[in-house]
Amino acid sequence: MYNEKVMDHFEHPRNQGAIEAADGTGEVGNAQCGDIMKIYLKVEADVITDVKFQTFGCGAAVASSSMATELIKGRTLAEAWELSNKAVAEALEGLPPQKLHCSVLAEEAIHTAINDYRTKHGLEAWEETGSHTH
Amino acid sequence: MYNEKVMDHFEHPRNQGAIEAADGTGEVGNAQCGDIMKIYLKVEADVITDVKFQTFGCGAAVASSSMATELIKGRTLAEAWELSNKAVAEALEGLPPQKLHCSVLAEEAIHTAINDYRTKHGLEAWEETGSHTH
Amino acid sequence: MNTDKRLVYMDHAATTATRPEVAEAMLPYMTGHFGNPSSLYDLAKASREALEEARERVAAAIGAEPKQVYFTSGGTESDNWALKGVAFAKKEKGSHIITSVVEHHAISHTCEWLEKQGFSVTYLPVDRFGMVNPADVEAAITPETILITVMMANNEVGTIQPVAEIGAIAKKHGVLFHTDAVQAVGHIPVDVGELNIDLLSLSGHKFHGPKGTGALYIGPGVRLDPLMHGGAQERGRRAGTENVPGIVGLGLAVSLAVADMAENAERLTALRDRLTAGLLAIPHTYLNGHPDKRLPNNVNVVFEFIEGESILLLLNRYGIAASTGSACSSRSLDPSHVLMACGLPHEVVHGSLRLTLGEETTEADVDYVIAAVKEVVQRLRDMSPLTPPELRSQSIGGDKICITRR
Amino acid sequence: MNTDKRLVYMDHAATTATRPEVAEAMLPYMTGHFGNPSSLYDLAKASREALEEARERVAAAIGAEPKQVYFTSGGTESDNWALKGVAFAKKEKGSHIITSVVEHHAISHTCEWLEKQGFSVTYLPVDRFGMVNPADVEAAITPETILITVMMANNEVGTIQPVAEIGAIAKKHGVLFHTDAVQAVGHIPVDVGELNIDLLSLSGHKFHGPKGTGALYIGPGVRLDPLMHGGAQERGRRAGTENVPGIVGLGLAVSLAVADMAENAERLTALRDRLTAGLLAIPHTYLNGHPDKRLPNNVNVVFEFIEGESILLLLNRYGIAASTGSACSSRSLDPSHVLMACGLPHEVVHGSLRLTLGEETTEADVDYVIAAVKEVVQRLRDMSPLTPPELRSQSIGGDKICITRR
Ligand SMILES: Cc1ncc(COP(=O)(O)O)c(C=O)c1O
Ligand SMILES: Cc1ncc(COP(=O)(O)O)c(C=O)c1O
Repeated sequence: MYNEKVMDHFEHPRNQGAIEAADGTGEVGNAQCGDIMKIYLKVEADVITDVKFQTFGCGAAVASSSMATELIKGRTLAEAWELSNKAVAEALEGLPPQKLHCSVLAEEAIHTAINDYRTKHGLEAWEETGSHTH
Repeated sequence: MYNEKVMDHFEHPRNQGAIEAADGTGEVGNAQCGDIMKIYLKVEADVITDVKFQTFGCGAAVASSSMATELIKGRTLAEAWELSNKAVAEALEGLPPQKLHCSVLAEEAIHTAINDYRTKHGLEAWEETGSHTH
Repeated sequence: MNTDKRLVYMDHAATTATRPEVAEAMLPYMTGHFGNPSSLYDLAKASREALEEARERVAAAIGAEPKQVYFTSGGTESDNWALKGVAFAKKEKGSHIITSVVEHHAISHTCEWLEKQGFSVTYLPVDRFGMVNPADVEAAITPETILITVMMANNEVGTIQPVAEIGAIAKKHGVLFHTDAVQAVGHIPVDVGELNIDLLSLSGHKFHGPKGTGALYIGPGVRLDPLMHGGAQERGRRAGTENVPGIVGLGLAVSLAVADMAENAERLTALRDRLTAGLLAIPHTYLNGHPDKRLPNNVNVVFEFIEGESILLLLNRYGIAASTGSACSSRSLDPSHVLMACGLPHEVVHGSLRLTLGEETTEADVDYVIAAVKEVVQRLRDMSPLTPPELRSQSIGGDKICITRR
Repeated sequence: MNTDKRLVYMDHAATTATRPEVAEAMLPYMTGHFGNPSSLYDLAKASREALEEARERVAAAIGAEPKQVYFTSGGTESDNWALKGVAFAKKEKGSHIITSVVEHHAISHTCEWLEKQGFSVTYLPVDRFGMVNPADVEAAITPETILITVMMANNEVGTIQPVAEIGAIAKKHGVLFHTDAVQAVGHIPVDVGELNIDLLSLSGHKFHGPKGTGALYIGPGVRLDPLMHGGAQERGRRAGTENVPGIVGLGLAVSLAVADMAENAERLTALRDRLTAGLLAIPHTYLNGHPDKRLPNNVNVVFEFIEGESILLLLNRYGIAASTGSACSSRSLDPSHVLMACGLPHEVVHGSLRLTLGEETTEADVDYVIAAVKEVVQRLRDMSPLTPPELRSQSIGGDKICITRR
């Protein structure tokens, strides 16, 4: 059902864990739907110097979290904001259609974490463009 | 589908053929239903001295004709009249339920032949009691 | 009576033996790779892949895409599903179905049941060769018509219907077209695209695949209710744990059948024609079905004055397996509706004999059957009260039947 | 991560391997005795006899008479046939059906479809063990009620329903009673007479028989429309060329299953209880289904804070095949309706794990699974944002997941 890349990220998740006193955190999803993703950001001079995730969810949810955190690590917040769910899914070399929503969750979790950072720092929250590819 | 006795009478029919100038003949059934049975009787002093049959029909029809003629050969007409379809089927050690009508045909053909003989000889036709066992 | 214990199977339209290599290919999926294909553990992978490979094979055999192929338990299920599925899904749109009088009971009895549920059905007549006239199909279409179902090749008389023309008419009028191709697939070329077919039924055991397997092709955009409600197998359209070994067998069998098809058809056509000629040499014998628009392996004749079950029982003693349209050999006690529809009188229908050839049939088999049928027909004609005197045998004694003269 | 390549199949409720002797018994009917059982030539005799022997075996396994057993393509077909067959046959008499909320989709989705056709359906609730209350059944009966269908044993949580009581109620009110015994036959004693059952579904692949085979028991005097219209097979009630090899396999498998049943059940119950105890030792873990009125081979638990598909994927790496009620692993993306019906909150349903044992399961397997599940659960809890701190593992390094503290 999942390709090797997805299984690799599921079984050996990168950046799994929590960051105490993170500069920004974002939690999306809900247990009822079977997916919760929480992203922790460490930000220095607008650059994401560290990122961790915690995920309750299926293989695709874990793999998407893992991949998404890899993709934004070391990037500026503006770059990280641009990460689309599609890019996450592509980096994973594809997800089953019914699992694409997991990559959306990752995008949303990152956005939430970034805006958490921004509002904490007195900046305006960026606005969602709402163009997820399902 | 058929037992050995039926198959034996089907494959080696007794009394198959016609009697020229028979004393009584009886033909029942119709080609539309797929069964026609014709019985030829030779009668001497009220006794059936010879009997032949011709049958268009299935295995059970042929076997019933063969068995029925065997059962009435050498019998008086009154005895032959008493031959029931049930007795024919029993003598054949059973017929499939949907084939019982073939034994009825044999009984009817014999009755028709006997009454043919009787009416030709100025006797009253015997009446059917109508108690076939289907 | 001939006691030669030769076995000549000439009932391939009824069923065929599963090819040994097909049976062998199924075995690993029974005992080893037995996992439920929808499970996510490794054990399920082999079954899942086998399932999809089989789907590709079936699709390739009929010019379809794999995702348009849905596995079923046989031709009967495919037929029932196509008809009831479309009827229930489209009942808001219309309630009229067009079919022919020569369909298999899996179609005709389903239509009769749908009539009881409030649908109306037009049963188109056929000509004396068992052929539907496409113009009749077109004329029968009303705004209420939701489905046309006409078989590709007839199982009794072998007539091949003008499916391409009917498909074109269906398309022109925007009506769905289903064809029961149970006797066609693996025997004659079938291409759902070229023929404008929306739904197509096939059955594994008619081309040396396993019994209890079949498929329904469902074209793009066709909506139909499931016949089997339940789990989400077959993309939610046909529930039930997949019969993986059976499906594997079906896939392999159809590939093998199609690979040899052209060659086989040519050889069988020659044998068929030889057999037909041999049988028609018997007086008062007639061919049923179309003289050349017919399946390469189908011979169907009637012998006047005799009955089919008797023919079969005697042929069985020669080791010959065949079939008849006589009422006496059908469990329903009705004579063949197909032969009746071709205009044969009742009494003649009873004297029909169907011989359907297969891959393993040889010329020697054909000649043996011709000789055996001649003997059997004579023997039964000698016994029949209907036989005119000139057709009766004059021989006396031996195992032959003799007419008593006194 | 453990790299032991041991294979432990604990998904017997999903499907089972066909026993080698069953597969072997089927083979001759594929390639040799392949004749259509309804034909009258000698070749058909072996298939016909095999068919009837299988019918006797199935009948004996459920306390029925052979003529009350009708072969189908599986549990799904039997369920669909029973429900639709009775509904359409009795629609003049009434249009109300009673069922439960924990039925297999082959029942529930069929009921939903029947609702669209104008029937009304009462879905009875269950208690927290998944058990239907017979008093609820009785209370739901109206003069319109034509059928009660309640399963014998639940496929997810293993709960055995009070079928005898429900049967008695159905009888008292003159309402037909169907039971889906797909998970019961071959596993626990079943007697249609004692239980007052009018219709019963079973499926071959749940007791080491072939996939794509099943049967419907139809009691005396029960009228139902066919689901498969067509030929006159199965005494005119279920059309389609008989899957003789499959039926032979079904017959043999059910005989073998029933012969070993008592002994097996005892052994499996002990293993089941050992497995349950081992798993319940994991904190925040709860048993689903009835503690003792349950199938001898079924264990179903929920682990809080984690999701089932992830559990399965990791267990798969230990060579363990299991199943879950999590939405994420179902193609429909709905969480188990059975667990929901037992009152479990959504989020907990996602963390369910079903382990179903079989004949070949050993104590060593059970212990291996307990150890593996412990590791997997801990690993996933370490990853989950929901896990309370006291449940998180403190270990660092190795293949274990470590919490980053900065
Ligand atoms: C034309 C046709 N349609 C449908 C069927 C039914 O197929 P099955 O017996 O595999 O269900 C058959 C054969 O029996 C057939 O010849
Ligand atoms: C309780 C129950 N009913 C019906 C079915 C359907 O049986 P099958 O998959 O053999 O069609 C199953 C198994 O899938 C089941 O567990």
